[in-house]
Amino acid sequence: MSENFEPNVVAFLCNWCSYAGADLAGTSRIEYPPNLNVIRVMCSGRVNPMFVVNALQQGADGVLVSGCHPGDCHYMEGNFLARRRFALMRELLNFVGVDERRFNMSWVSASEGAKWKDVVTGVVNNLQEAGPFTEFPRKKIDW
Amino acid sequence: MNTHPYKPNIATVQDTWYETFGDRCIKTFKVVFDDEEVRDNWTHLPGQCAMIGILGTGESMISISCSPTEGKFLRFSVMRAGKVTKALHELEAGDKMTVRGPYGNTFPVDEWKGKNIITIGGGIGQAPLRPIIEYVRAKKSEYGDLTVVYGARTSADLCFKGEFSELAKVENTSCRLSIDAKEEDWPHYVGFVPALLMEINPSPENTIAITCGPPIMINFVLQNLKKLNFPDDQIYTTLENRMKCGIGKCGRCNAGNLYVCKDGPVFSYAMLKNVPEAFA
Amino acid sequence: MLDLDKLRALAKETISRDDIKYLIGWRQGTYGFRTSPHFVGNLEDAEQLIFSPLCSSNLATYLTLAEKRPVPRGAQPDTRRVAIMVKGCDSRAVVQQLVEQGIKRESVYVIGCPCEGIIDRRKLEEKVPHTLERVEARWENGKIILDLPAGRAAFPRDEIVAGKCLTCRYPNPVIADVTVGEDVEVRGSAGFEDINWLEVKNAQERWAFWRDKVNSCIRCYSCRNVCPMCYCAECILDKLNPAWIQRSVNVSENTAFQLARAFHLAGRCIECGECERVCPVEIPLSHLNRKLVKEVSEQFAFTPGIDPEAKPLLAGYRPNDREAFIL
Amino acid sequence: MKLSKDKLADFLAAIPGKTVFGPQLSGETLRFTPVTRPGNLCPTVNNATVPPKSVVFPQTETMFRFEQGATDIRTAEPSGETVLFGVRPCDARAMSIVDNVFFWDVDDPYYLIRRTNSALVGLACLDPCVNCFCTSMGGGPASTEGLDILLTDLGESYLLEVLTGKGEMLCQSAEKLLSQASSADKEAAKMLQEKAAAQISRQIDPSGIPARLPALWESPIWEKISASCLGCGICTYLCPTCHCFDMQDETEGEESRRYRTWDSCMFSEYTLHASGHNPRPTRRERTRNRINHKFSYFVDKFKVMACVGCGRCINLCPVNIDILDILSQVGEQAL
Repeated sequence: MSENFEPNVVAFLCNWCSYAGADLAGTSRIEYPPNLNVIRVMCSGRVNPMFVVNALQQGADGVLVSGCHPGDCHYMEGNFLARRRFALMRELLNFVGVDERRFNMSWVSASEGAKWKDVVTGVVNNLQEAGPFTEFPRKKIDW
Repeated sequence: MNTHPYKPNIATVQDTWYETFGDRCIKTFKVVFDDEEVRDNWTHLPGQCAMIGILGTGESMISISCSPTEGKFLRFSVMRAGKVTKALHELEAGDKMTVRGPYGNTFPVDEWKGKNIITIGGGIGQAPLRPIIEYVRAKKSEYGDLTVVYGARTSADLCFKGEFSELAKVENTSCRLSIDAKEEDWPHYVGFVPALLMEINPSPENTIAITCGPPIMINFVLQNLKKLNFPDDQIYTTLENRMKCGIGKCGRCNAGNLYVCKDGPVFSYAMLKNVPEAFA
Repeated sequence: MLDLDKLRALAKETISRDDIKYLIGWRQGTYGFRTSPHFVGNLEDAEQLIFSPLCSSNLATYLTLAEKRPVPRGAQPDTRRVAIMVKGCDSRAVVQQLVEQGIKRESVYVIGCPCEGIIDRRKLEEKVPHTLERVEARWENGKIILDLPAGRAAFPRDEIVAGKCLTCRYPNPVIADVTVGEDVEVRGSAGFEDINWLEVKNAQERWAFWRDKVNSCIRCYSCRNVCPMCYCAECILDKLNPAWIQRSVNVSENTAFQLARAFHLAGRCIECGECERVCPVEIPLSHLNRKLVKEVSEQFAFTPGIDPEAKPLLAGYRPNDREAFIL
Repeated sequence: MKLSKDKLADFLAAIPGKTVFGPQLSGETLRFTPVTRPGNLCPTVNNATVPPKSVVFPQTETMFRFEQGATDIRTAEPSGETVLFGVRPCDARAMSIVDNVFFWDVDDPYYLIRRTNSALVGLACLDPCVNCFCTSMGGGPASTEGLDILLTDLGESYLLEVLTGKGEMLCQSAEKLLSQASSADKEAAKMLQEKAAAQISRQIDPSGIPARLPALWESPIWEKISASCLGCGICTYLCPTCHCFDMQDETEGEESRRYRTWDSCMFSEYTLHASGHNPRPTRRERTRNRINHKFSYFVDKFKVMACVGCGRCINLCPVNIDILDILSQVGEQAL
């Protein structure tokens, strides 16, 4: 893919850790790629796997789900439940031929502004390599 | 002029108000077509419906709740229930909606000239009855007595509340309202509509009875009208079913071999009593 | 070999009990190799009951499909049990429904039917086309015997049974109040040869494969409706607000539909293969389910529909679940 | 006329400016899709799983487009002419039955354009399936109703019968490829057609059904028949005469459209009111409606039964609900 491809990434961030972590990165003036469309959710456990499918349908080139580190969930077990769910969803997406770089999950705490930068940079770089999502976005459908 | 059967006309909401409140509140919309040609060519008669909707959301078949005698506008009273009606309830004066129609048959207003009319409504079922009431009222000299019987669960659930006191003042017209359970300062009947009908005890002589309301009420009203010796062809009701196209193509609104959107919504009991799904 | 007279006697005895509402079994179909679910309400109905290699339907679907009509005022609700005949795979559906509390143990009476493999009608019709006369079939010494109009024919089991039977690890019912016939030997392989060939392809090739299949989906929802595990009162596929999946039929929505369907069966699919059997456009739906079965087994060492005391897989977790994929 | 099979590709290529649809593999099954290489055509095996109604009444069809928030509605009239090649006589007959619905009272503009702009080249059904019962429904393996041209497979060539002006136009462009059919050819075709008709073993006399159905409204047979029904859409989606549709709006970015898509009376949402009330609450009512619609209501309205005996619903029903079995139950039930 061309160097200048700017992937469109939808990021579901948990309110308590990852959103705060991203915020910290911002207030600390840590620079990271601006390709993210952030959707704040209360917990990574709230992210329905269909959100991921829907994001891809609606034009995302990749999706990132980020929550608290295991054991730190504000709701005790939300991220554990999410982990199981997405471990399977990831395999399913991959099995139908969606490049595995398009779905990412991370644990970023409220104090990990630097890690947030690394995660986002990694995801965006990977997606730049993978190129635009062309498998089943709605846009490709001829009305 | 738009002759495409599926292409809706754009109309502007002129005024809105709530008839009732709560989870399934009823809101009335007064709308005017944007296109002058459509406005001038639009004709409807009491009983007919229109597909109203919002582009990007969808359409719902709603009965036109005003009489053509009221002016060059349309009125719809919509209960907040599904996807489209919820979106419609968000509309305020100045917003756009789509209207196509009018659809369905009409009350046979010409045939009824010279006759007494009694309407028996319940809840939102008053919406399709309102145009015939207004129509008869506007042409009072051509019709006999007009009796309006209308009930709802509580006084707050009555639609068109402000209109009945005016209506009762019209010559040879009477209004009987009812609610299910006793309330303070309620001067009218307390009980169910079918029972009120028996109390009024209308004579079937030269009289047309029109009923609309929840299925259970319609069933009891029909039984009582039979007790009052109303012949089948003097009893009318309007049906509703889920609809999509409005022009007898999409297939879903049938009750037996009748398409409610084309053959109805107005039916005489003489016609319906042999239709198996009519009161399902 | 199964003794039909014994089966029918058992059925008669069962439906004569006061605590049984009706019995769900199979009967010969209207033509050829078809069989049909059979609702036995009286002794006469019991005479048509069969169990043979042609009994493909997973009847557990009917435990949750029956509409609950309102109980008339003053009447007592009918709490009698439904008797149901189950093959090995079907019994796993019953267990999984119990696990999820979709049904109650005291509301079903399970008649277990050990099964040596169910005929795949498409495979058989390719070998024996144009069969209108009703055909009976039975298992015998590892073969399947068919009484065809042209005479008796024996087919090697593995040639005509459904794909699911070749990988079946539970031919004997895992739950039963009473069992008909003798337990049979487990012959299915524990591997995932059926999907390995697709897994080893690259992402573009896999998508090319699925695009072609999913493109032909007509969204009749038979795969969902036939599934004993798809019993939500309101399915997200039917929801219009929000519309998770648009009703328009195209590659995008069809893919989303199939992903939703497969994922909602993650850790729940009991591999009865009904979705694939009923698909009118022959989409290999089992592949999606089998992929998840494989992942569930490898990552979480879990097999659904075995233990009625188990917890639903995705409703729980272990702190040390694998998380190599997480950044 | 006669068309040699090796000239089929040239025949199709000679049709100017029209898209040719024919039965081709789509995934694992046959459906009518645009023919890009005549070699992909599968006209001789069994009938297509998805009937050719999908060409004149696509499963999903844009009705009009608009921009979010705007009031300018741009209707999406279908354009282009089509030729449907290899249509079975039953499916062609089904189209003329469906015409009744789309052309009564108000014409459906989308269907009207697609239907007027398509020509039907039929292929006589010489090897009927086990569940074919077209002869009982007023058709036959070589019925010409609704077709513009009928082909009969003579082995090396097709006997070509031109039935309408539209058919004649198609042949004009390919005149050079056609040869005169001998009377022996015609005789051979007739023999094959008669043999096929005789091969159809499932029969029923449906003439009494419309009159019996109203009387059986409350009959317990509906409960029995529908007990095993899964409520899926196979029987209706794949029925060549089923025509019900749903209308929905869809938005992608700034652009929106209203489209219609096949719907099925076997789905509970089909009649579900927004209030939660459903006039057909269970599979019993829905099954009863399906049969009544085909064999009673449709007859009341359009004087023809909405079934052509193609056998698809029997072949593909997952639980062997057999429409012939239902009809014979209806026929045998005491009134």
